[in-house]
This record gives sequence, C-alpha cells and structure tokens, in this order.
Amino acid sequence: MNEKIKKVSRHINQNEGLIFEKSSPGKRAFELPPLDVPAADPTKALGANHRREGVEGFPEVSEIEVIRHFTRLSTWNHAIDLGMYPLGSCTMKYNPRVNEFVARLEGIATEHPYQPQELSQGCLKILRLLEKCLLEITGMDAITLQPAAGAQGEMTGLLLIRAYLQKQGNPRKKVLIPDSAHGTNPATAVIAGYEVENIKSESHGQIDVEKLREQVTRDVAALMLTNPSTLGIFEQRIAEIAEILHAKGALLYMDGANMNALTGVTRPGDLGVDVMHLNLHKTFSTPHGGGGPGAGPVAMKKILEPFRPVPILVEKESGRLALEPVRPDSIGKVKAFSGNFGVLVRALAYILAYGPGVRQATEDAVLNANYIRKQLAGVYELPYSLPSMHEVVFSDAIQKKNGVNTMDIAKRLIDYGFHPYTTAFPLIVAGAMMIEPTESESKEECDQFIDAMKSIAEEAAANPELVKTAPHTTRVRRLDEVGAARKPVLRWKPASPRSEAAG
Amino acid sequence: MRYLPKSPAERQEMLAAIGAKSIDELFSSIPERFRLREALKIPGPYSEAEIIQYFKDRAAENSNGYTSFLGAGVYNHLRSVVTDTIILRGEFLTSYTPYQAEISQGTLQAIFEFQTLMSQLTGQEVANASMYDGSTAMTEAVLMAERLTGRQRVLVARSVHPEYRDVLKTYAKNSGLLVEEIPFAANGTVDQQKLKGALKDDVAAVVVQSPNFFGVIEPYAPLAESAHASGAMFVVAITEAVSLGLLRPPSEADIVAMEGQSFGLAPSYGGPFAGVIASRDKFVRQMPGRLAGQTTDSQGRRGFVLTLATREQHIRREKATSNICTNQALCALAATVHLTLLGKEGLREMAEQNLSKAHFAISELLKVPGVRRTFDAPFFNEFTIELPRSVKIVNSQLSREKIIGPFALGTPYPELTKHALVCVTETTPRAEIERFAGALKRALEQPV
Amino acid sequence: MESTTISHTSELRKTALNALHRGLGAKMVNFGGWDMPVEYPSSGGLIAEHKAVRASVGVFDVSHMGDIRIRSGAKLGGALAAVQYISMNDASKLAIGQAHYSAMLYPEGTFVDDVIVHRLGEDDFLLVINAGTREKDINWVRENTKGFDCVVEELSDAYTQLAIQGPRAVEVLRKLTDADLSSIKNYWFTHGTVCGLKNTLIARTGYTGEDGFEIYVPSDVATSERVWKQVMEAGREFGIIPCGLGARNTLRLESKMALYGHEISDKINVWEAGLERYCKMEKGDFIGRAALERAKAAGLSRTLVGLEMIERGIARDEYCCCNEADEKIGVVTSGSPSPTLGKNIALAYVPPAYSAVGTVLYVEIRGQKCKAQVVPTPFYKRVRKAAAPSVS
Amino acid sequence: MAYPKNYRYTKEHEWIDVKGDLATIGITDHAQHELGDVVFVELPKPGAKIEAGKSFGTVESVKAVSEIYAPAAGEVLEANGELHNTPEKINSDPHGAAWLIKVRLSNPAAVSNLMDAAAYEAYIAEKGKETSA
Repeated sequence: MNEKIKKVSRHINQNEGLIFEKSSPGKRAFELPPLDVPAADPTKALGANHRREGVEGFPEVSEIEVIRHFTRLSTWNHAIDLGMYPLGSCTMKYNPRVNEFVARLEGIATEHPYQPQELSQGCLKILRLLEKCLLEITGMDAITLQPAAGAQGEMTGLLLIRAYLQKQGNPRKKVLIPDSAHGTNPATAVIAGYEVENIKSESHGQIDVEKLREQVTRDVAALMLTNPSTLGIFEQRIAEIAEILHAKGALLYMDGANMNALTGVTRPGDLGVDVMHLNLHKTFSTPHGGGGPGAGPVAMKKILEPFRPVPILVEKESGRLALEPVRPDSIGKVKAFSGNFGVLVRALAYILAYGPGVRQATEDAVLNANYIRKQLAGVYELPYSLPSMHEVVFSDAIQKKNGVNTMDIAKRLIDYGFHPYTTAFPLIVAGAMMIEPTESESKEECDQFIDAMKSIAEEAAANPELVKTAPHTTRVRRLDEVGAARKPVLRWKPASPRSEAAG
Repeated sequence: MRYLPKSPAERQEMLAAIGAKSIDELFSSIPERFRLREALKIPGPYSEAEIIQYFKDRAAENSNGYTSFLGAGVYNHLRSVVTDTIILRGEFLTSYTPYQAEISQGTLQAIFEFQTLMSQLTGQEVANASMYDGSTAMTEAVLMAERLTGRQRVLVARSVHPEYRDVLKTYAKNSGLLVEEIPFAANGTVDQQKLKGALKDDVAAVVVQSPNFFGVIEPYAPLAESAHASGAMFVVAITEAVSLGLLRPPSEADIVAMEGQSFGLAPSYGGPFAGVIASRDKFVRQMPGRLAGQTTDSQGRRGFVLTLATREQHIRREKATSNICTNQALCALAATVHLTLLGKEGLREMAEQNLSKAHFAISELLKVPGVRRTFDAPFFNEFTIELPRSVKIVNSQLSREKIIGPFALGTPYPELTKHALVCVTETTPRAEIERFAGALKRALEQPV
Repeated sequence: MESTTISHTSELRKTALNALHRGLGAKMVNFGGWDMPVEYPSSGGLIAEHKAVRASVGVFDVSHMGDIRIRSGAKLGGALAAVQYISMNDASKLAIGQAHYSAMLYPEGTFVDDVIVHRLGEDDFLLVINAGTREKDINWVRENTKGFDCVVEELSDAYTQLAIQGPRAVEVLRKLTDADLSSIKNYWFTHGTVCGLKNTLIARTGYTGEDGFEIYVPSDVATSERVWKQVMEAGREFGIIPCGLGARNTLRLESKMALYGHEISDKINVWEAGLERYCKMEKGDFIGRAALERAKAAGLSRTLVGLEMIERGIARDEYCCCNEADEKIGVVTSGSPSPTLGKNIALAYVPPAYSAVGTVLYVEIRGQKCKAQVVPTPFYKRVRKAAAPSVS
Repeated sequence: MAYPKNYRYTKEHEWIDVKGDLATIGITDHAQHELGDVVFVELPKPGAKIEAGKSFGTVESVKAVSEIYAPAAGEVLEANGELHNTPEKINSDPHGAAWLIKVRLSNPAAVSNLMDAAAYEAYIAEKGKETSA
C-alpha cells in the first residue's frame, strides 16, 4: 500500500503514521489545574546551566488524536481477547477483568512503598494471603514475592542456592541444565556466577538419569529443571533426580514456567524440588501486556529461608504485619521497594476466583492439549510419543518434504485468525511446533484451530507457495529483519535530507 | 466456573475423542504417590462481587484520607483517564511479546515511539524498550559499562538512591564487580575531590543520580570530565523523570538509567514501574533489553520488528548481555500515552508547577522555628530539611493530623537522623502545604 | 486438458467416431473447432454420465487431443534434453513406461499448454496436448527444439483416443486385452493387444479424477467404431455408457484439474495456478524458469481457490468475485453444479488474503451478489486402491 | 562454492591461508550458509593475541550468534574493517573479500595439522548426513 495514501479504511490496510508525524505546535491533549502558588523562575531556581527549554521533538497533538492513534495501533495486534493464542510455554490464558479493576482501586494503586506500615496493613495482608496461597499450591515452606519477573525469579533462586552452599563453605562451580531448557536458564546461571553444563535428554525427551548420576559431582550446585519439560512432558523420575542431587549435597531448582500443568494436581515441594519460581503472568493470569510487567515469586524449602531477599514480610505477635528491611544472611535486594505489587494483586484476585477449584483449570488445559494432539497426530509429526500435559510439540517433518517449515505454517495460521504457536523451540526438536491452548479455549475454538491446521497441511502439499508467503491478511507482510539488524533504526528523527528514520 | 468455557458434556466428548476413560488418565505420567488427593487449602471460589469487596476492605486498611509528602523514588503525579482507557484495550493488555511482528505492529510501533520519547528526554541517541524498573536499569547500565570497558571497579555516589545501590550490590556480588561509594559534599552534590582520588584506569563506571536522593541537582560537566579522563563511563540515574521537562538532559552521560514511574504510572506500593536505559548508538549492541527497530515489508511498507535480538538470552543462552526477558511493555505504553498527552508544553508546565510548589513549600517550612535547610544547592521537587529532633518522632506526631510526613533519611544515612526529604508535586494543593507547615510547627512545639 | 478456444476454420473437424456419436443422438457442439458430443440424452445425459464414471464406468471419445512424438536424432539424449527444455516437470525422472503431468511455458512463466509426457523409450517421448491448441503447440515445440538433436513429429491424426474411466474401467478393459492391467500403476502405461490390435498404447491416465485408462488405436473409422462397440459390449454388465465433454468437464472440475483457457493460460503463471509440485526448478534451465524465479521473489498476487456457493446461483467462467466492501477481488475460471456433491462449485483466482478455507466472499451473478465460501480442494477425492498410488 | 586448495580448514568452519608466518583467517562458505544473512561482525583490534581453538570474535545473523575460533595462535595485524558496514560480504564472498583478520603466526608449522580442502569437504558432507538422519 502506498505510504502517501493517508485515508483510513479497514484496519488491516490502515495506514497510521507515527505520533510525531501528527505533531503541530500549539495543539494540546492535557491541561493542568491552575498553579495555586507563586510561580518560581526556573532560571533563578535552577541556574541557567541546568535549565532546559522544553524537550525537542516532543509531540504536540490533541486528545482525540491520541485516542485514535493508539486505538488504531491496537487493531494491528492479535490478542487473547480476539482469539486463541497457542504460544507454547507462554500460557496465554484469559486475563480476568476484575483483576484490572481491583488493582486500580483507590487505596491499592495509590499507596506509596515508604508510607508507615501501620498505614499499609491492607497491602501487607494482600501480600501475606498471596504468599500462603502460593505456598499451598507449590508445597513449599517459604517464599519471596520480590522478583519482578520469571527471569529475575530464576536469578533469585540461584542466588539463594549459592548463599546456602556458601554458608556451608563452598558455593560450588556448576549448574546443570537440560538441552530442552529455555534459554533464560543458562543466562541466569552465568549471572549468578556459575558455569553451565548441559545435560542431554534421552530418546523420549526425559532426563537421562543414569548419565545424570555421573554428571552430579561435588562441583555441581544445582540442576535447573523445567517440569513439565518444554516438550510438555512430565519428568517422571523427578523424585529420583532430586535424591541423586541431594545425595551429593546439590539442590534441585524447578523452572515453574509450566506450572499450569500441575496446579492443584501435584506439588513441586512433594516431588523433592528445593526451590522454584512462578510466572504470575503465565499460570496466574496477570496480563502479558505485550511483554510485561510480570512477577516471579520464588518458593523454597526451609533450608533456603534465611537467605531470602529483603524486605521480608513478617507477622508480629500482635498479628500486625511488617516488612523487615534487614536479615543477616539475606542475598540482599533484587529490586527496589517491595516487588511488583500491582501484579501480585491481580494474581491473588485470580486465585480467589477459583479457590481449590483451580484444579479444574489445570485439567481443562491438559484436556485441550491432548485433544489437539489427538486430532492433529498424523497430519503433523509427533517427535516424542510420551503423554502430553498442558502443551504438545509437533514437528514440520512431513511438510518439510514440500519445502514448508514450521515458521511458514505459523505465519499461515495468522490468515486463519489464530496467533502462531511457538516455533523453533524447544531446540532439541528440529522444526518444532509447540502448541499450548490453555484452559481458556472452548471445544469450538479448539476445533476451529484443528481445522485450520489441517487445512494448512493440505495447502502445504498442494500449493506450498501460498503457505511460504503467508501471512496474506495482515497490515504488513513478512518484515525485513535482516535489514533491521544490519542498519538499525531505533528511533524516529525529524525527516531531513540526511535522516531517513521517519521512513 | 465463569472463566472456563466448557460444559461437562463437552469435556466428556473431548475425552472420548482422545480415547481416555477419565481425566485422571491424562495425568498418568505423574507417579500416583505424588498426585494430590485432597483439595488445596486456599480461600475461594469467590464471585466477582466478593473479590471486589475483599480488596475494598484491604484498601480501607491503608492510607486513605492522608496527605503525603513522600517521594524518594516514587512520585505522585497527575494521570489522565485516557491512559488507562488505552492500556485496558484487550489488544494491548492481552497480547504477548511482539515476536510475531505481522500481528504485533501495534505494540511494536508503540515501543518504537517510547524509545524515541526516551531518547529525546534523556538527550541520548537510543533507548531500549524498557526494563523492570529504575534500580535494575541502573544495575544493567553498570554491567553494560563493565562489558564495554572490560573493567571491574565501579564508583557509585552515595547520593544515589539507597535501594538502587543495594540492588547493584546484589548483582555485583557474583559478577566480580567491585562497588565503591563516593561521599557527598557539604552542598549535597558528589564530592568531586574524593571522586578524582578514587578514579584510576581500572574504573568501569562513575554512577551519579540527578536530582540525587537528597533532591539536589548534580553538575554533570565536571563529573563527566573526571570520569572520561580516566576512561570510565559516566552513568546517570534519574528517579524523577518529570524533572527532565525543565532540567538540561545528561547529554554528557554515556549511559542513562531512568525510572519512568512519574509518567502515568501509579505508586502501586512500589510496582510495577518501567525502567529505561538510554545510550549512544555506538554502544547499542551491548545494551540489555529489547529493542524495536524500523524496517520494511516485502511490499516496501514501513513496519517494526524486535531487532538485535542476538543480545538476548533466548538466543545467546549463557552469552546473553542480560537475563531479562520481559520488559514492562504495558507500563512503557502507559508512559508513551501519558507523554503523548502531555506533549512538549504539558510536560514543561507540569515540571514548572513541581518546581514552583516545592519552592513555595520550602519557604513555608523554613518559617517554622528550628527548621533549617540541609543543602544549599538547586533542587527540583524534593529538598532536604533539618529538624531539631528525630524525623521519625515528628512523623508519628504528624500522622495524628492525617499527614504522612517526609522521608526520614536516618535509616539509609545514620548521620542524617534529623534530616527529612520532602517531596511536593503538582498534585499537592497549597492548602495542604500550609497545613503541613502548621502541623510541623505544632509538632515541634510539643515537648519531647 | 482441453481448450475451448473457438477455431475459425469454417469447416469443423470431426473424429473418426463422429458418425457414431450422431447415430447415438448425441448433442453435438463446436468445441475448439471440433464437432464433439457434449452429452448423450439416450444414455441419460450429463448427470447420468457423470455418475456412471464416479460409480462404475463410462467411455469418452477424446480423439481430438493432439499427440507429439519427440525422438533423439543421431546423438542419444537429444530428445530428453529437448523435453526438459520445453516442459517444466523433470522428464529425466521418468522411467520407460511412465508418464507425468507437465506444462510448456512461455518465457514469462505462463502457460503455452499443459501436457502429459509419456516416456516411450530412453530417447522417445510422447506429449499429449490439447485439441484447441494443437497448431500453436506443435509450432512452439518445433520452434523451441531446433537447437536440440531430435526429431519432432505430430501424430495427432494417427490415433483414435478412447478414455475408459471409472472404478470398473479396469474390469472392462481386462476383457479386451492380454496386457496385465493390475501391473500398470497410475500414470504408467504399457503396450499390449487390445481388441486384437497389437502393440496398442494403454495408459492408466485420465481427466476425471477416477481410475481409468486411455487407449490409442488407429484412427480409421472402421477400426475406431469396432473398438468402441467392443468396449461398450464388454462394459455392458457394469452399466457402461458413452460420456460427452459435459460430464468430462464436471468430473475434472470436481477433481480440480486445470483446463486451458480457464485455470491456466498465457496470463497465469505456475505459482498462481498452484501447480508448483509439477514444476521442478532444480532440474536446470527450461523456458520460463527465470521468470518464475522472479515471480517467486515478488510474491503471490492471486491464487486459485475452490468455492462453494452458499446462496443459490451458479458461478460461471469470467464472473467477478468481490468482498463485503464490494471491491472486485477476483474472477471465476470454471463453475458448475457438482453432480457428486449436489452443490454449486467453482474455481476462482483471488488474492491470497482471501484464500483461507472458510473465507466468505461473493460472486456477482448477473448483477446479483451471491455468497460463496472458500472450501478445501479438490472438491472430490477418490478413495484410492493400493493398486493405483498417487502421482504426486 | 569451491574450497580453495591452498587454504586449511577447522572443524569449527574457519579457513586459514598461510604465507610464511603471515596468515589470513575467515569463515567457510558452509559456515555462512548455516548462519544465514550475516548482520554484524565483532573482531579483535590489531595487536590482540589469539590462541588456537580459542574464540577471537563473533559473527551474528538475525537469530544466531556464533563464536569464531582461531585456527592457530598469533598476533592480530589487521581486522577487516569493511565488514562493519557491509557484513553481507560474508555471505557473498566468504573465502575472499570477507576475510576477517590477518595475523602473524607464532608457530606456522602447527597449521599443517588442520584439514585440507578435500578433508574439509568430506567432513561437512559427513555432518550433512548426520543432521539429515
């Protein structure tokens, strides 16, 4: 479509520019109440060398333009609210609106982290109840709600392990990570000061326990295990794995990314896990919001409790709650203030909505995944035959014969009104198609997804070119990622003979 | 259950299609002995009304009806209802990280606009798609400086937010980073002699905050000079972003780490906020976090993608520049909408009101017998005053008059137990400032 | 593989069986310059003929099809080289006795014609082409094989070509030949004695989407009529009936087989027609290859989809397709009621954006917008017996 | 693309062209193929020491980063600055214009232990089988 044409028609071919391109001096979208004190002279108050004359390039537009601009942009997104979003390992479930409502309440959203704790009992009670619920769900002994996201939760967990081992005289050198693990695990291990040793999965995609026995030495601090694995398969010998580690004084870390498969059905604590993080934006329905904010609470066994990051939530004898800023053995602070409170509020609202009935959500999630697996088996190749939990991983082996790969099929799904599944991950499956429907999908939605996948398989055989050039229905077609990386344009600049940034 | 779109019959149908007799069969891979027999002991299920009531009850146990003079890294500013209207749209609220560019152009373009706004504000060439918050952003900025210089010593001004420094220490502990603190001079700014003394050719970064934790504005030029003279990077942290509407940006800085909470994000008891890292083009490949880049599609239309992803953990694994996966997209979007609403004029005006109110407040407070100004240096909307007695005691008296007193500096700075950090923004009415001054007077008149 | 281009020669051409068709009271039409039977009211007409082929067996006179034989000259390999150059499929993969679907392309990557290439011998190929494009095709082949050491001869008039089609065709033909039919896989052929005629070409090919055979017998009237009658005789117990071009068209449409001048033409390229799997870019250069490379890079602007009418009305060739917004988005290439499905179906070119199965669009039928929906193709798929595996 | 006979090759897909104690080092056509469109190259500065088998830089494509390992030990004399602005050269001419660094070898003899063109081609053919298996 011609960039010059500014007419706005149906959203898929709508042509909304950058907000900066709508700017014109003198337009306003916001007015402040009149100043009720004498105006200070900035130059006098700050000194000329500190003074700034407005921000160069800042937009000047009206309120309606702001509303329209962002509303139009929003129509270019796919979202859970629009349809199934089967991204494997991302648990794109429904985000209840009551969560948003309560997080914005006067007295919740308005509270300052430094206000006196006797004036914060409401906030602290919310944190306390969430702690209790998550401990019951994970079967652990202690927890911290501090980490801002899953990745920071991972780091916190490893720092706990490090501190614990350090206290015993030797932090040890290595962290074992399965080849099926998410890329964050190794990145985190390094930031926590550990070397990474990969461990190979055996033919069924499970951890090779016999090999593990050999790999677990006195140098090993911990094993980072995702369970169910990124293949959507439950690690059946996890208890044995824990024993092997414990026998050598090492600990078992569990990546809780896939907790949506276990909640209410089994508890990591009972499986021998020593420490784990939860992704509240996955299992506990807080919105992904296009990539954050999240929260990554870390639950742990007693032995790790003394090392939790500060502040620590404690119950005073009087029954009053307090955040304690200092603990002798604490690993320190991982984030300013007291965690992503707003996200924690939403997660609690979700848990309260289900209560013990949260098990039903887990069952439905697993039911959906297995239903899709059954209907698509044969149409797409199943690289691993072990039973699926909350997600199922296919591969593009059959379609590859016609030169159609997992990414092509994923892009074609867009034309059928679905968000693509996770492609090219886990790394141990060539041409992986990782599908996680979550419990939020009705049978009808699952059936439509299945029909779409079948139809695409037919197209891949009959008319590969059609699939290879998908998507065809989006506002933009496949984008030039190579060009974007070779000559990065990372901000708008006023159009000028030299600068092409405005495109 | 209202969130679950299946009837019992449909569940049976699907089980039949799978060929399973019962739902338990689907969990057969979990060893029998580990399967929960009894229900979880958690409250619920609650109806929507009950959930709302529960949180309203909690809200009632907080600080309703109090006037606060707290800042110290979290600020109360005007927010337009338009911001929430936008970020509550399902297309923004319920979408994932924009890896599939073709159906994420909304999020991607918004991030690109955010990056542009942040670059303009900070006087830097490039800004990322946001980080967890200011404290982690500052830490990541230091780690970035370490990668760029290959040096391991970091000098951090003691006038940098105490919690930011704590977070940095936590990360530093295991990355072999040596963190040393530089004291502040009598006027509250960084002690430049001490800084020069500590600077050697092994220093990766000099980190200052401005306005600093005492509200004092740091002079960038000389600090940058000394840092660069010894080949160290000059890192500037900013906790009160509104100040940039009136203050010259730290264009001397190599890396700027900023907290974006002041831009349309509620205090929310400490989070979620949005950190920002801004820097120079030449350093971009060492910059942590996500970046949206402009490109074109097969038909030559402008579009946006996440780019330079190879810096990220999901590609680099153990070689990643950071282990951060989520940014704070929705918070960044809120900030983008908020700043777009404010615009050039609105932001300037908001900053000017903060300045005026703060200067009005200090003049009122200094009229109170026994109250003295701690630092004689320019400030924006926060300033430090000295009281004749411990701030904690005074604050407990103030709270009887429904005033949440200023931040007591005694905890992070033992030598400043009688010193208080007062914050006043455009949201604080003149009457409340005057009431505060009066209450303070009464409090100080009372015998200890 | 037939053409509807109307020939301008005042005198219509006739097959050796023309008198016989008229004798059977067939409804005759001018088809690409040929006087051909469109249906046989005596045998129940189009629908009955169509159903006979799907359910049992029917016989077609397709003698109007053209035949081009290409043999190597002095130097061996000349024929293969020539065929490789003028057609898009990879003839080097053909075993002797095997045939495949292919096409001759213009340098633009669009269609001269589609063909069935038979490999008679190491250096001997038979190309079966459309009736209406005979002259064009033969000239094109002669023109473009000049550079190769091969001999090109047209045999079109030498044969009467009968298509015996339907699940029971094999049983009918078995009674008339000594050849072991069960050993002939789909798209393979052999030579055997048929109705006493030695060395007759028997190919397990067709244009109906059913199992079936095409036999090539001498084109004198006497022999042709004799063979026809013997086929009818042998087929009687299976209810064989003569079938016209009408049924042939509905049968191929249900099976989404391209028809020159409709789904394929000099305006349509291989990718658009969705015939990628018969186009072997990797085999080396051939006429049209370069253009196809470019077209691939440029991306698809339209693609062939199957439509099923939701609202009443039959979509015919050339009818427009439009979207809700009433924008014209594509055109129907063939359309008809489907006797097998009892629905009105059509093939149409639309932008890929409208290609997803389930997409609703509209066909303009005499000024009326009629709702249609994209459905999976082929509309009809026969249940294959192990004996006759797929070509692709 | 042909593998120059006079080059030596490593299992990590680097090539080295030795002239006396001077050598030019780059990555092989196979490597650039595996990598896809190259978008960025990170190379050592002149004067830097490189150790046989140790990484001395990285090559990035859109979705992958790979380390470049030194085929032999020595000191970097020059890095190919061209590649900073035109990384795509690595895709178009990996064995020629897109050389990465020139070095002075500390022990030129050691290079003879590396694969020659024939051995290398056999090696990647073998790998090909594994992956397709």
